[in-house]
Amino acid sequence: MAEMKTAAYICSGCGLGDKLDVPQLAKIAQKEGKMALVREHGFLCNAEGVQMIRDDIEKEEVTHICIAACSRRAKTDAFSFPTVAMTRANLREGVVWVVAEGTEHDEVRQEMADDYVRMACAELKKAKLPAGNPNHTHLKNLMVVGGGMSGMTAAFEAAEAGYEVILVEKQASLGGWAGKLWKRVPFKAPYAEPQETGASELAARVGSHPLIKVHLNTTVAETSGAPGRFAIKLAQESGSLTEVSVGAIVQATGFATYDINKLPELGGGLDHVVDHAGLEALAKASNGGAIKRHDGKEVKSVVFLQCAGQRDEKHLPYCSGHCCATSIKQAMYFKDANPEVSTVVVYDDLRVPGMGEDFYRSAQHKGVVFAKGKASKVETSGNGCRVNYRDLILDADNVIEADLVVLATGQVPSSGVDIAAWDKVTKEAEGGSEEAKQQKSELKSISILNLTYRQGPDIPKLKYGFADSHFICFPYETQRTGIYTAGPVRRPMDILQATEDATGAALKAIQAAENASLGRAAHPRAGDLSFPNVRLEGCTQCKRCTVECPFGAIDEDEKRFPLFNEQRCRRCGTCMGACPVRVISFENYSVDTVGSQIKAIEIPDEFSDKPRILVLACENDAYPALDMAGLSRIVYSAFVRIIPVRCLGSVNTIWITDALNSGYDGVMMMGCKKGDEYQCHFVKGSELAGYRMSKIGDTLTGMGLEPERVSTFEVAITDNQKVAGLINDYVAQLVEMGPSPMKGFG
Amino acid sequence: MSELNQKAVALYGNNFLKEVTERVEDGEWVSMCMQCGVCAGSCPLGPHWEHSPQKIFRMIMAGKRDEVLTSDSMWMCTSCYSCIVRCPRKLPITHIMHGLAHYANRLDVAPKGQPTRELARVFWNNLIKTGRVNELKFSLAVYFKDGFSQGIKNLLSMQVIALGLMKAKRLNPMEIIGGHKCKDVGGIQKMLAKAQEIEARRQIS
Amino acid sequence: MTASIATSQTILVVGGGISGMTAALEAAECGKQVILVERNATLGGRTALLYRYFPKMCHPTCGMEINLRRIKANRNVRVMTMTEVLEVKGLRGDYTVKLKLSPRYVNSNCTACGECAKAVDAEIDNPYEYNLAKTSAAYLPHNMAYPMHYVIDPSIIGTSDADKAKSACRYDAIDLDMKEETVEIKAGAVVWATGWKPYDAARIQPYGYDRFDNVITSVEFERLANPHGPTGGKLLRPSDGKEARNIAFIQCAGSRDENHLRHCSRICCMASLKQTHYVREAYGDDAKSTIYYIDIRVIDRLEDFYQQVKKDPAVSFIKSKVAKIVEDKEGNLVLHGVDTEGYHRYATTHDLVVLAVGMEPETNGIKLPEDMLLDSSGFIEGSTLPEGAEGIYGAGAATSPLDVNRAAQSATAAALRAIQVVHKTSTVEGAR
Amino acid sequence: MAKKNYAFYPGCSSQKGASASNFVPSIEVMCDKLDIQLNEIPDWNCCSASIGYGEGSQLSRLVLNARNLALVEQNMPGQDLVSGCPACWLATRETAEKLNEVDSLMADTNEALKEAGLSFKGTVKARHLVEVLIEDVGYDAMKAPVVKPLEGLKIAGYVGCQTNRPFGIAGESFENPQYLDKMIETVGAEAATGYEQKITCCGGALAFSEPEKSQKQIKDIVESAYDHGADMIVTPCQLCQANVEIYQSEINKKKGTNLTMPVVYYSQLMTVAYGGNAKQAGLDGNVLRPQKLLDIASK
Repeated sequence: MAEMKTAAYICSGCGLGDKLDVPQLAKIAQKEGKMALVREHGFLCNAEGVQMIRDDIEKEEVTHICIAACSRRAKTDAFSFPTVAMTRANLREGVVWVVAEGTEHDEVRQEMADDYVRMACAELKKAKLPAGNPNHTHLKNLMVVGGGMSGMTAAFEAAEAGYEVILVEKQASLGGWAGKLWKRVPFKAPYAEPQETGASELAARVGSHPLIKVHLNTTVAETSGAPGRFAIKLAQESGSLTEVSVGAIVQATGFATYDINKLPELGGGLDHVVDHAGLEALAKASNGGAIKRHDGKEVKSVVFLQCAGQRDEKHLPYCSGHCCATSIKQAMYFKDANPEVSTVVVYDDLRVPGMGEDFYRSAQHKGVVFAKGKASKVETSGNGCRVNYRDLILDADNVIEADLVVLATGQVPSSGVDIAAWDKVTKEAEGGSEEAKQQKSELKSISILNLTYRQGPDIPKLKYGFADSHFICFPYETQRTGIYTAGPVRRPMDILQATEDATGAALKAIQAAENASLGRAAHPRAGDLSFPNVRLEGCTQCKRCTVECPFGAIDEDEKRFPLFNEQRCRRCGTCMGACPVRVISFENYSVDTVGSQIKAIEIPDEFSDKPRILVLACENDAYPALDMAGLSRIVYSAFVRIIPVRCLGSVNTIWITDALNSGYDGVMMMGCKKGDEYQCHFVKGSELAGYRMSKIGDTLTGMGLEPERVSTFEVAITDNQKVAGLINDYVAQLVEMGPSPMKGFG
Repeated sequence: MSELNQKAVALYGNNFLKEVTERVEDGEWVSMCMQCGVCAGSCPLGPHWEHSPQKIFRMIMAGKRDEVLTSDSMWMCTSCYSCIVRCPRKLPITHIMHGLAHYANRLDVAPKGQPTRELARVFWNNLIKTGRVNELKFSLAVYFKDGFSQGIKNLLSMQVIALGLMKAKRLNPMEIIGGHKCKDVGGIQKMLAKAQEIEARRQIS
Repeated sequence: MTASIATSQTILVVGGGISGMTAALEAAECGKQVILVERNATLGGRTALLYRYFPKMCHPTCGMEINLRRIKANRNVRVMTMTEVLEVKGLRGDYTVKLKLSPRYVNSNCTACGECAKAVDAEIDNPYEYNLAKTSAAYLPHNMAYPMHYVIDPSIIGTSDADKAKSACRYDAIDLDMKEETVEIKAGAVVWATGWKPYDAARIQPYGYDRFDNVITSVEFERLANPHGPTGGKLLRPSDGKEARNIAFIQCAGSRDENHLRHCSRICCMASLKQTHYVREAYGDDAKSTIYYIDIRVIDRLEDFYQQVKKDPAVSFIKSKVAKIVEDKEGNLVLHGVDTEGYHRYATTHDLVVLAVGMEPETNGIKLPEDMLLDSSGFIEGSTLPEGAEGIYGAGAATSPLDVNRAAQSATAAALRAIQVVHKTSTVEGAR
Repeated sequence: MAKKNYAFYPGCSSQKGASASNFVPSIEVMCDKLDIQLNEIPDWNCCSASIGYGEGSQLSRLVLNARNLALVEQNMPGQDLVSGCPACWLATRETAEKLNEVDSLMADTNEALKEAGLSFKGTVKARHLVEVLIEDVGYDAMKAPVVKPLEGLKIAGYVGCQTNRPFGIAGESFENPQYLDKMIETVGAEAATGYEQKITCCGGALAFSEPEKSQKQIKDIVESAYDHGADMIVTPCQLCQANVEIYQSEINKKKGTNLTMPVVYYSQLMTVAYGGNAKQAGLDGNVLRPQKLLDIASK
């Protein structure tokens, strides 16, 4: 590769030229920034300006460019130079649009712009163009775990797109729960009648697909590696092991039904009380004829009790979503075989969203009775059951005698080991607890993927054991790159949703394998070619990076050094922020690229009344909010110097201490919301930053600084008004506090 | 208990929903109710009755036969059709209410002396006599339905109104001795008798 | 231009809302060529106009920021705004699509500096505020607009205002001679993600949306709550700007109703539950929200959110479809109806009524490819062609009333179906 | 221009000496001016009204209405059945629709009709006179014959129930129909817009059996008209007209109010606007004198 040649381009459009001394900026870039080439342009983002830069790259062999113009979020189409390293000095949204109008502010405005140019030049000199991981791997096949409707669909849809699939099923045949159903809830207009499940047809198509290899009676004994190079050991029931390698994984391990014996008040355990699955078995046995109980008696009256052990803190707190439609379907089994059968559904809220409303109507049309009420007790009565319930419409206690009672129980995800529990016993086991070791091996026995990852054998769960995404916009986010969940293991759902879900999960798995093969990051920094570089010789084996990585990307090697699996890495930089000895960096984002910016600015002396505040702003939410403050021309203090960071989790405390040592008066960190409803795209960036900052209080005191000089703030992307207020308030607070005693020592 | 009522009970047992579905005009719609209550809130006489339409429907489904048939709620329908046009399930509620009232009346379990029930009876008897309604005879019959002395009282209380109408030539005292009628009264009466015969054939036998 | 680039390996995504963006990006990040067309001047669709998402109370623009970054970083996606599909012809693997490009009157020179907006006098109803506010006739749709280019409203073309805008622009970005264009492109597969629209609330006559200022829709309420919205995030009612502290939420406004939309729109229960948070956040214990409902339909984990709102003493629930609304002399609204749980008649007064309007598919009212199979509400159910012959797939709220999370899920699935088509086409071509 | 012919179904209350007898003269003038020819159905019978259900079975009521439809079908081919009375219209239209929808009821009905020597094929359309005015004549044509615009009159358009629900006139809203206000404006008067009681039920037939309850409704209807500054109420419904007009004295007696709000038919307004005198407009039949309208009529 050619020698580094730097160039700075300073735009005077969009009012920059009117409000700033552009030649002075150019001089700074040249003198202080040491840019080899400095050019000014009146309208840098137009075709001519862009061509000028292109020509320099081509003819002048420029390798590093600094664009001093608008925000890095703006004009990305124009300023797209994939072959060179690039930094952006945000003079528009970051300076002229947010600094108060008027000549009395000219000086501070110019100082701000000067500093941003200095920072961008400093960053540029430390940055490299990411080259991608040279050790990338090429496997693009998938493993799908679970041969139910979700798993079969994921396998089939991926194979139809040309990807080889290994389908692993614990049972002796494909089909899962769907295979045990008599009919399924309709998924096509007119949404009026139960439909064939199609499970056996799909099983046949999967079984005969040239790109799908089915392993029955098989479980996953071990999963190691990373996207593009997962190494799997498959255990057959016979005891033999098969080793396979795949590019990505879909986990579609479904659910178990809630144990009705835990619901004795609703008759769980009584002879003539069954759950949905039990009723399906009876319906299958009747084969379309009159449905008979286990004792052979034809059922003439049946009551369905909805939300049995669901929406109930004592049992399952959630709603399984499908049960209202399932009970409607099963009531139709009776009505279709014999319209004279009395069918009553006792419900609280009848939940049949979308076209399910038509299915509900159809059942009412068939004479299924729906009673809004709450069952209090189901008991044996004669040769049947008596259901006692409160009729909420009639506001009265009521009793129904029925031959059979069906409890609509919920779905319990088959998601394997709870990582939090695993973490706990692991720590205790490491401490020598024999009991913990025993618990750990018990936990291991229920693992599904048996990941060899340091952070545990299965993928982290979101809530109630469901391995769901935490993000509204990104339903397939998982904390284990290249492994996607689909179907009821992800969240309670019906067949229609599960098949849709499995199709989506198959795409994500394909995408993960494709990305890994090019050395690119997966969502949310999709396409990022940078990857963490470690200087192992400096590593103290503190394990913070392995513990704090939100994606379990870092294992340990035999010598207990961190072992980075780049294809699992999502490039958030949490490890970099965690590292006390600063040995982890990315080509274009490192302790140095940020640190050099911090040090590049000019700090006025303590008598100038010009405090300097470093703002480290999360690039996902806080930085766009600051940008939009500019777009809305909301004014904030010109004393701040803002640096976008990939995530607050990537903030290394050295930046803070460096800043304070250099004479900054304060540091603001702006990150996403933390807590249960966290909005951090890297799970716990804000939380980690808060935690780390709480630990540097002593350092500050040692430096003779007030702890308030470092503060963390939650900023949402819509907070453009609020963020300006936060800045102004903080600046006022620091002015009140007086200049940093460190000034002048830096 | 009327003979018809006995027969109905014998035939349907406690399956009142089925009885309503098969025997009451538009009764097959009852099971379509989803208990939203828009009918209950829309009825102009709602504040005065005990059971709203939606509640009546739930009672039917819960097998509350006696409570439904003896309810006076259906008799307070003014036929304003507010419930029908607002019902999200398009239940012909007005007609179902009429059907239930008619059925209760036919089984003779509807509340005795319910004023609208009486009014309806008088009205019908009036109309089938000549094929057209004779408003004077109809009014008098309404006022005298509870006996002579009550009738005089009723009449006196309405005197101002009646005089006003007479003055405006909108109540004709001469109607008492004749009045409007259809020419083919005979045909109409035969036709109605036939209708009854057909319905009897289709109903409980 | 674009037309020459697209081939039978291209996936066309119609609709630039959350579903269309997701489908386009997921396919592009698998290495496929994608053209994403959007009728409006910006990507983002309806979700960009929402204040927060349930159940996390996070901001839609946050996800949009990431999606826009993905688009900016991905050379496989080509975005065409102000573009409508006029016609789709051909078969799976070989479609010819006729596109209509409406003039923006602003070219890509635009730096979003905003000088044109300052120069123009005329104002228009701001469609990105559901017409609750006015905006300059030279406007940026919103702060998250992509492309970040202004638009000149056609209503001022040919007026002096248009000339004022042009002369205010220092970057030669305004081109008043732009004309509507029609182009044809090739595509191998099509993802139809045209989303939904709020049901026309004026048609729900008993609620008087067309007669009473203080009866608004849930999508409008999102704008009121939004700090970027017309009231700066204050819950001020339209008639007199008074703070609306006592708010009624009417569920199934148009949904589950044979007179309007037959289907259940799925999202509205959660949307109203979410909106009670806005009221509480604005007024604390002075807030009062009342939800009038038939069934509270919040499935799966969302139940947690419902239970949490149920515990809030400032929120009450009445199982009732409101029969009618009457306006009193102060502009307050009196709701009449019956609580069907035990039969309690009410006539309650509220400052503001929010109709939780149903989702109507946007497919109602636009020309669709002929082989698209719709359900009784107009949602895309599939194809009329036999399995294996179809190459046009619905995604997101165009297929069913879906929340954002499920729409993104659906769009991801649709992306794979489209990839299957271009994969098979390329395999066949390769074999030739 | 040739007159349009319609089979006219006056209904019991419009008979001579009956409660709506003053309606008939006003429509004669109105129809004449608008080239509408109403041909009375020979030997029509009662529709069984909205109270017939108690005693009369479903089939009996269908048969009664079917007889009128059959008389039109047989004797007046090509003519729509038109009634000025909402109850008659509603019962007839419901019958026609039901019979066309349910084959078995059509068969049963014809079996009964045979006894009266009639049969019904289902071809007749039942319409309300207001529908004819709006759909066939139109507002512009209704305005054309106006010679005495009813200037200075403010009128509350009281639509009531059965012209409005469940079928509605000209596809208008059930909750806020506009046609009556438009008709008021067509004849030069001012409509009391915002009259929120325009679709409130007057109690209908229950004015007889449940007087207290009905009179509460009527009180609201009249008082709101006062609140909106109306000089009179106009209605398209016979029963509404009678109930709202004649019970005001009773309400005054019981509640100590002083209600004397005239209630007129739209046809009376039109007749006066078209130059008809008080007698032609049937204004002598109003119990509460619509003085302002009388003044214009006598000009």
